[in-house]
Amino acid sequence: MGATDAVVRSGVVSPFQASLRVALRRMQEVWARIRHSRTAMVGLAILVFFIGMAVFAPWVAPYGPIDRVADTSNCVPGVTCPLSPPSAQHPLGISEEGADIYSQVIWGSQISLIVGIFSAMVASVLGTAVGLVSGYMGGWVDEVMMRFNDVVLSVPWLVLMIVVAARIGTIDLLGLILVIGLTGWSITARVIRAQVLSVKERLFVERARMIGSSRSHILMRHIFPNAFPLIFANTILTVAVSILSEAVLAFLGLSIYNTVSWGKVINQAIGGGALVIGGNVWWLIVPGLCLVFLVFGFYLFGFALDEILNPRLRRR
Amino acid sequence: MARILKVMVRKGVNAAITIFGIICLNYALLRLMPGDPALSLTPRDPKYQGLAEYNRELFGFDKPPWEQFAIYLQRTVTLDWGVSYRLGLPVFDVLMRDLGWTLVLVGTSTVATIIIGMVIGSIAAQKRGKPFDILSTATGIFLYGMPIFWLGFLLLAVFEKGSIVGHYFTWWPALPSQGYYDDMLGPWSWDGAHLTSAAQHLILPALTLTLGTLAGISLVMRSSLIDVMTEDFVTTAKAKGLSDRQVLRRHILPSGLPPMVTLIALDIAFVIGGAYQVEVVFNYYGIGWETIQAIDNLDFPLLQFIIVVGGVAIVLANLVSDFILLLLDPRIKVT
Amino acid sequence: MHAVDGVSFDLDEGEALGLAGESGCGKTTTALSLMRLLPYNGKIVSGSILFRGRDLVKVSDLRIRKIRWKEISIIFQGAMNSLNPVRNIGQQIAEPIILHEKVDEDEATNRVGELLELVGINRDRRRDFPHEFSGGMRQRVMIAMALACNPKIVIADEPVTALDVMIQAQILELLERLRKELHLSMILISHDLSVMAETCEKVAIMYGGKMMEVGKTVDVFTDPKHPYTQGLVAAFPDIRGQRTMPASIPGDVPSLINPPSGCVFHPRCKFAFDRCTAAEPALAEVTPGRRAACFLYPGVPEVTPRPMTVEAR
Amino acid sequence: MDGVSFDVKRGEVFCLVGESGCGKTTTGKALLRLVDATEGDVFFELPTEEYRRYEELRAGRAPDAAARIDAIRRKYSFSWTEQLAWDTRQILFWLGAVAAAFVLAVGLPALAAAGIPGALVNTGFILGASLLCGLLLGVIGSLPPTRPSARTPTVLALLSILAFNLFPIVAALGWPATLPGAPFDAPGIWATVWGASSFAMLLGVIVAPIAAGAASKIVLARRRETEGLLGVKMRTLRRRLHLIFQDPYESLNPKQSVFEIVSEPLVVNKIAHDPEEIAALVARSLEDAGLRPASEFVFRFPHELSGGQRQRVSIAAALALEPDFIVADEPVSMLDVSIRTEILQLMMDLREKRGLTYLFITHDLGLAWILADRIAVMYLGKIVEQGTAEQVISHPKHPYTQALISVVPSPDPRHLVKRTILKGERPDAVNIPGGCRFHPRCPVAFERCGWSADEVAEELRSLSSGGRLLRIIGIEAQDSRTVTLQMAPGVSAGVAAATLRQIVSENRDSRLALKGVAEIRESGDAIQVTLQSWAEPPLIELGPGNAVACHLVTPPAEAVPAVTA
Repeated sequence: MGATDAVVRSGVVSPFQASLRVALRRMQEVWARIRHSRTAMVGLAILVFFIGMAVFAPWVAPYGPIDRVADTSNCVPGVTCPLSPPSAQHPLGISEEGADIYSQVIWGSQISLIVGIFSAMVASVLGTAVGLVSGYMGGWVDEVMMRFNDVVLSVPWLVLMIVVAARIGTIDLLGLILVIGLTGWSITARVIRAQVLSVKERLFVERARMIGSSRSHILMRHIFPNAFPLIFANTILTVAVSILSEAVLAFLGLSIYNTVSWGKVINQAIGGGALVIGGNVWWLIVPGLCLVFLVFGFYLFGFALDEILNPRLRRR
Repeated sequence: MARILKVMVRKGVNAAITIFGIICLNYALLRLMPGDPALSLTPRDPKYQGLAEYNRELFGFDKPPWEQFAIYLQRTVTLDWGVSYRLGLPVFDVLMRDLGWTLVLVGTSTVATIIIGMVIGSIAAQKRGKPFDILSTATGIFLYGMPIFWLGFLLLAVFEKGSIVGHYFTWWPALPSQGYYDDMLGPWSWDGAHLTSAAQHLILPALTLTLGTLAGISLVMRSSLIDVMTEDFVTTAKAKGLSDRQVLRRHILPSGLPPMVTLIALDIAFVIGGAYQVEVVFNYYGIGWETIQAIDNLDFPLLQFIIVVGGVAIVLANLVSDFILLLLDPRIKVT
Repeated sequence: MHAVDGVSFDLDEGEALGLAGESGCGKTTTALSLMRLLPYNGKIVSGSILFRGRDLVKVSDLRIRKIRWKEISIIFQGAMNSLNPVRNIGQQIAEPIILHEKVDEDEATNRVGELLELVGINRDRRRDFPHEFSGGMRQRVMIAMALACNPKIVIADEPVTALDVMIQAQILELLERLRKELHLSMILISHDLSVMAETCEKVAIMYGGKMMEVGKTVDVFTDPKHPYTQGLVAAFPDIRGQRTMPASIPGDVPSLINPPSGCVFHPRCKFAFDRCTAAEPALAEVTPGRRAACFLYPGVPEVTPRPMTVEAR
Repeated sequence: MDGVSFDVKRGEVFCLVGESGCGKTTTGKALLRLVDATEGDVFFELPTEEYRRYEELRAGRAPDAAARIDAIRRKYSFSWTEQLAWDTRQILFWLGAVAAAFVLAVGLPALAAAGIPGALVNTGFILGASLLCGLLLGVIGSLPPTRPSARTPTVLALLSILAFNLFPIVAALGWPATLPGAPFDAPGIWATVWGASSFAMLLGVIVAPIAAGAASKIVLARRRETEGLLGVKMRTLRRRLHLIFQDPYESLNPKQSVFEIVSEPLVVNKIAHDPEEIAALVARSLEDAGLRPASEFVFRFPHELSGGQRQRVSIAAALALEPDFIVADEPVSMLDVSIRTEILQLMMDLREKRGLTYLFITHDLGLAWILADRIAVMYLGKIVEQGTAEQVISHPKHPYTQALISVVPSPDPRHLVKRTILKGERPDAVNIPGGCRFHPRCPVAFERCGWSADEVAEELRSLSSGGRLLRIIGIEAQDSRTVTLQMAPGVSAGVAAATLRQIVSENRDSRLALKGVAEIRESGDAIQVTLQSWAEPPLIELGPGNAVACHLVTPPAEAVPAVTA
């Protein structure tokens, strides 16, 4: 039973107040469930750690993302002189280009998170719009949209993204976000469409039609709220996927000039001989672990949220 | 049966439309961007001059877009895909050669993934809430979130000949990691030495790809089986006196597996994405490796058809899965 | 959370017992625990189920598997969900026969044919899948399946809910006929008292996971002792009686998570007095052959924490 | 469902009774336009004389009947939507245009390119021609005969695109040589034509339905202004008619609070704007529905309410609009018995208090018995009996009603009644038996009830497989009214026919289908069995408001005027 003591005493409350109160109570309930889910809390803790790392990077990181901490002017090409193993001053060593790897890893969290979150938002907004419209409208609109969705789902985007970027020449942050976001919406759209189709068949939608609600009213007030938990959980899972996409792109050589991301650090580590005997293994392992844990955090939180908000497994 | 046939025809038409869409999209994205396609699609190295002229002629780069599109369509259909700048060989031949090895890699790991993933998933579902379930699910999510290329490098660091681990422990197994098979054996022939070497070279890439895609299958398998387990007919089966294993084999699996077919097919896209990374990491000269080389060399005749081939593969996988589903599930539901 | 508590009844051979009560009062839980089939998050905390002198709560898993279906079978509510959608009905009916009686395929097929004809289905339909049957036919398939191993007891859990009146009558008539012919004992679970009035010799009324009243059907219906039973009997409209609005019991069914103190029924009972809120009445004999759990009757003791006992002879 | 006709009078409780799938709910929904009735009308507040005129027009053959009926419908019926009809001539015209456009789109540019050299034929010309032709094709493909909203046009258009485009591809592949004298090579032309026209066609497919829809809207709006109620009809209707659903768990949106649920009809119909007014109306409706004090319930969610309370919320939402007429679709069948009566009592109280009229849809005759003023019993989409509760329940005339009543279990075990359990199940709605649709299950069916040749042949076959008709080897339904029986070789048809006659007359009472046999006669070496003629029983008026559709019930004899010599 929910907290019925939050009920107002007077009989007259504006609909706006009512919906605000209702939204607040909903959030409280969800938060209470999150607090009781160990999976969600572990995921959340990991996320808080990395978000903290990204936010406080300017204070935590000893050097800037592309600062040169070692002198590279006297280096002979091919003989990698600034390369240095971990030391007290540079906990993860120095890269081929003379940067402090430890700082790079900390700064890298920014790009991973920004690209991950924003492109997931792009993908989610687009996917939700397509899923809602195509599921609710049905008919030929649905048919056309789903065929297009199939195409988007089947194209090997990884290749296409690189090719497109190669044709443009360079890529900036916005471009990267758009490229990942615009390619990641199709699965979201499918998931949302399936949900809309099932919500659409429910009796309360018919009741709303009977009352005389317009299509847009039904879509926004009945179908969207019932699909929202799924959209939210799905967005969080999409963030994880987007972070991975960014890393893969960076590893394959598509990254933003003048910044570092974990994928880029790994790429440099491979080029810098992290795997050679006597090489700096941490250069490879630490950014990779950061990636894995961040994605793990998002997945844990996303899956737990999915189970909390879409109680399919708890129904019986 | 008429109904099944109708559904099959419908799915087939949809697949055809999708493939057509992929071809169009590929064309639009590659040619309709700013800049002269003829110039940006051709490397400006004099040594490619002849090839560039040939390809320009072939694809009609100097003609208006609509004509180019028609030519492009015609070439696509007739499998006359031009000549690769990098290799100087017909694109179709290059792709067919690489496709074989990619299929070996993807095929091996997909089979392994499906078998292992399903077993782990069904055990976890049966032991829901027990340590095995929690452990396998957590490991699954962890592996699921691991970038495949990084996983590949880790395995490389551990198992490569002269690897870091092998450096300290002499007994540690060292697995070959470059190419399809040992180059010392000479060109490919179907003899024991080649086959053994190829199998050895396959171990690490396939292992990486399997580990990277395993969790997807096992997690879905688990939740799909748990869904089935709450159905009433499972209670009926238990009430009949069947043991848990009999219930699983006779009732849960038969109704839990059909949905898996679709999900596995959807996963193929993910596996192919993983294969690109694995091939690059292990220098396994399949389509993925070829792609990266093509990008480095701006080998557009090759690239555009790599995209088409990849897309068609995914569409076909989905189509096959739809057909299998139709045959497996007596409730023919069309969605 | 105790879903069912203080349930106790006995069942003679060839007898039909009705287990009646509203939604969420623990009827189905009782039925499932009789066969030790509670879902993974439920378990029998204490109590005994005596079947031919053996306590089913204590026997081994292997043993209970041998008893399931061979001795006690069950017809679930909603035959659509209780039949496996991807296997044909012949396979599903034959399954327990092959399992328990170790007969070969041909013999089993033969038996399936006989069973289908017994419930009025053409034996050629054994290769059909559940979704090819109508609701009433599916329930017949369920009945045929329940009878596959000649069990001693059949538990019918809401066998006619969600069926049309006419199909209901057909199914009930079929069950009644088979029970007489095959000399079965039956536990009929339903929320519809009028269904029991016509089929059961004995009824047990449940409310909020507790047993309220047990007795012969005629007695219970004509002279209900427990206030809840009184209310329930009065709530049914009688098409052959007067055109008057039936009575209702004010209030709502209690939640199992947070049950009321004392007697579970006291918040809705018009006779409730102090003792009802403080203590819980036990099921005790109030008149010969009739047990009720209500303090209105002298000599009804308070409940001591007491396990569920079910006895079947 | 068809042939349902009933009128509900103000302030009464009208019960619609029948088994599931008999069309009760469909009827209820058709009333509220939740499903579209294919034919027939639902009138609201139709003056009696208008109704009489309507009936006359339907029965008679006045030349302008259709138009006059439409005029009545436009004013009072809300199950009827106006459609802009396209006549055959127009369709033929458009089809011709399709062919012409096809020739134009494909042939002309190619011909031009091949034949006319010079400045006139340039890319722009070909592009323009292709675009125009493509657009035409697209528009035509998506226009009526089918309505613009239907799916067919899309399919048609896509098909035409496919057919249209295959040709150039094949041509381009098989005919790569450059045409002599043309400014372009063949693939170039084909490509231009191909691309431009398919693009235009797609555009046409999208544009045409929108344009057609807009056009019909404009026409309708004009008629609405000139001819009456159509436009405002639905809105007033929504205000005055309401539906209460069966399932209180599913019919309330789990994400909405009680306040939102109850206020929604007010908001979407723009009846109240002022928040205070809305809140007051909501509070009043809730209290009227028995949720007191309202302030305790307004911010709860459906999952925090019990089943009975949810149904009360549903009722409150219906009351918020202050309707006159409520369709209650099994409002208590999902509720526990002990709280059922409370809800029913509430509904009856509201009838007193607010002067409501109810159409009560139920499968439970017991409920109909205690609630209804009048009852209509439906079977397979048709009303078979209609009358007051007394007439229908206490003195049922139709065998189906009698059987239904007999199987209603009685809560009193001392009342043991003889039950008439009908055989088999209700036939599919797609496969409705001829004649009286109840006859295959009817225990008292007789000659005229509609036995078909298939049914009789089936019955004869079962006799034959039971060993009763030894010398007959083939039983075939000839047409709807004759069955032919083939003899085994060497058997005289005359003797066999005599046996058959005897068997048929012996078994008529146990095998009702045999009652359908009118005549058995031998024709050559076969026997022809002719069946009785039959008709579907009409709904016969027995008294005011009491009607039965059964051949066994004869209409009361017209009062014969006393003849005095």
